[in-house]
Amino acid sequence: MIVIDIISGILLIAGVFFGLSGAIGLFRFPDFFTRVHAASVTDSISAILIISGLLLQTSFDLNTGKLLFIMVFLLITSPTASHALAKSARHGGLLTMPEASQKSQEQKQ
Amino acid sequence: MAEFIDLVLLAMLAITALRVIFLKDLFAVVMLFGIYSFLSALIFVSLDAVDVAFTEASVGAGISTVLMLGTLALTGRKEKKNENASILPLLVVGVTGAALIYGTLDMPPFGHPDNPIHEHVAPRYIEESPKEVGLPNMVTSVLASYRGFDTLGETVVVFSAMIGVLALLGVVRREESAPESGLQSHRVLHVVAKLIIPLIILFALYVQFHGDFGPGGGFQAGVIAAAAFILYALVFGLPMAFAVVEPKFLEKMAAFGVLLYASVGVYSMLKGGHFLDYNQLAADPVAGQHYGIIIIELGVGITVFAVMLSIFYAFGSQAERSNVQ
Amino acid sequence: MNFIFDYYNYWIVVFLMMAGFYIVISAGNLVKKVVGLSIFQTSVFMLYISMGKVSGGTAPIVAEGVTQYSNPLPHVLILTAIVVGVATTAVGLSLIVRIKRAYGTVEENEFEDKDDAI
Amino acid sequence: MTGILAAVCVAILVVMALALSRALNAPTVYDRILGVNMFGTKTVLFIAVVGFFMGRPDFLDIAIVYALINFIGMVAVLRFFEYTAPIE
Repeated sequence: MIVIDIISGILLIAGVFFGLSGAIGLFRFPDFFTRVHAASVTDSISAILIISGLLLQTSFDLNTGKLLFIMVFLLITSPTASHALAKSARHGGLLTMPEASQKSQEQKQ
Repeated sequence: MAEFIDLVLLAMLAITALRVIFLKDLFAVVMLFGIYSFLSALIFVSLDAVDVAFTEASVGAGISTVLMLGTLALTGRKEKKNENASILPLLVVGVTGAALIYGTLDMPPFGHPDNPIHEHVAPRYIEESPKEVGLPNMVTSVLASYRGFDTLGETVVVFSAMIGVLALLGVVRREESAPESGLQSHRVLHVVAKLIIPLIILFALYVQFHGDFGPGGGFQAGVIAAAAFILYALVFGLPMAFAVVEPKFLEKMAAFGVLLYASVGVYSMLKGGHFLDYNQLAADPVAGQHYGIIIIELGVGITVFAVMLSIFYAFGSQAERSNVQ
Repeated sequence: MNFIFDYYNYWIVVFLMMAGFYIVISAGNLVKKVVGLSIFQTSVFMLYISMGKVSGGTAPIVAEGVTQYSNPLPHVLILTAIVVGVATTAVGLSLIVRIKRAYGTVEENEFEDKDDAI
Repeated sequence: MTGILAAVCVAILVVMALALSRALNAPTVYDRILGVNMFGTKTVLFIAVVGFFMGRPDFLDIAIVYALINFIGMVAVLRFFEYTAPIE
């Protein structure tokens, strides 16, 4: 029993660590596309880790099913949302940092 | 710990509300309003109101945000600079706020078990409803059985809101195969939407029929089912959604839900009881309560589903029309 | 300190109510007014739910080994109020769409001017 | 175990606060949406963890609703951008 508690504790803390690093990345990365990268990748891994940490706490009843449902749902929708957002940012004319600096250099010349 | 979570969430809520005041970009205002609804639902969870949180998350954050975005697509995103003096409103708000704060000092302290609100009818609901109605979820028993007449009124209000929106806007139908309808270029979204729409409908059915035992019920299930179809309409375009569920069919469905609810009341009168007296529906009163609650929750769910979806249709078809012009 | 915890919820509710009220009376844009109304509305919901909370209680769904439940009555009132609230918000927004179509603007002072011109 | 769950709750609250502050003050409109999206997913996890922490984990339904509405909200926002060219 105690082993399961330790494993689930480790999983939870690792998940939270990734979540925090993603949130910091949201502020520290230089342009929008790198920020999407930081947020979406860490979102998925922290969801996996935290929910599997909680899964070990259940006793295989309805709650286990619900947690699995949440995990599957987040794993499908969260990357999709990030992808679609980045795509529509690209279509909306947002440039990556190298492109933006190149463009400003061309304007100077 | 519970108090701490409550404190932090309320502080976040206050900051969000404050930011909404000063933003001029209406799109950002609507996004922050979505966050505001999510946060208030979280506070409802921490204050033990799980059913309310369920409703607020699905209705407030989901449907309201979608409808406000639909309105913004028609009216433009920027708020113009306002020349009105802002001193007078600030003064009015300050005086009213001070009066209300002064009023709260006379209120009973937060969370105390002996507060007047917990003394009259509430203990009876808490102690007797599991025996009289036989459902673990007291909110459902009070909503559908003790206050069933009130809920019938609410359902009628929701129904008449649909009539109001349809009278004001109406659902505009366009010719088939509109070129720019739906998110055509987002292939990934198409695949994912096809994957998760059945899951959402399954979940809506679960909420509908599990609402007697856990959080949920007709109102929430109707909104979630409508959200599944709204997702379909957003991704594949309104003409495709019209092919799945006709706007005319929805109007009939909304009326059917209200009538189903009312007919349970009339039936119980025919059986010799009062209006909405479920004890008459079966030989055993508790079984009668069960039948009554399942049927009226179904009526509520059907009405709310039809109303929410046709309101969305009305706004969505307006937006598509303005896009063509 | 205890005094603050006793009334903290109510004070935040009053603050939110006043924030919504301020938006309603000061904003010129009708959509923003509707957002303000919704904020006001949510603060009222929160007042009711705060009153229904019992310290040490839990959600009013019967579970084994639980004796203290929070008050279910405010929950019922607010649950229906939320759905009715969004229905009325939808009617308000559709009125705004009609105003935009009739006057070409949703700024309060602009369409009032046009009203005078007619 | 309760201690770890409490710590995880607090840490997720911190992440939520960071995402919220990004949504409140964003350099571009897309960053705002990104903040809102992150706030939504972290809220789902928060409800799940709080459910276990409070000892009544049967309220995971609310977390499911959050995940679902968050996605639909994102799709609605993208659809909105098809109509109006984003500014800022």
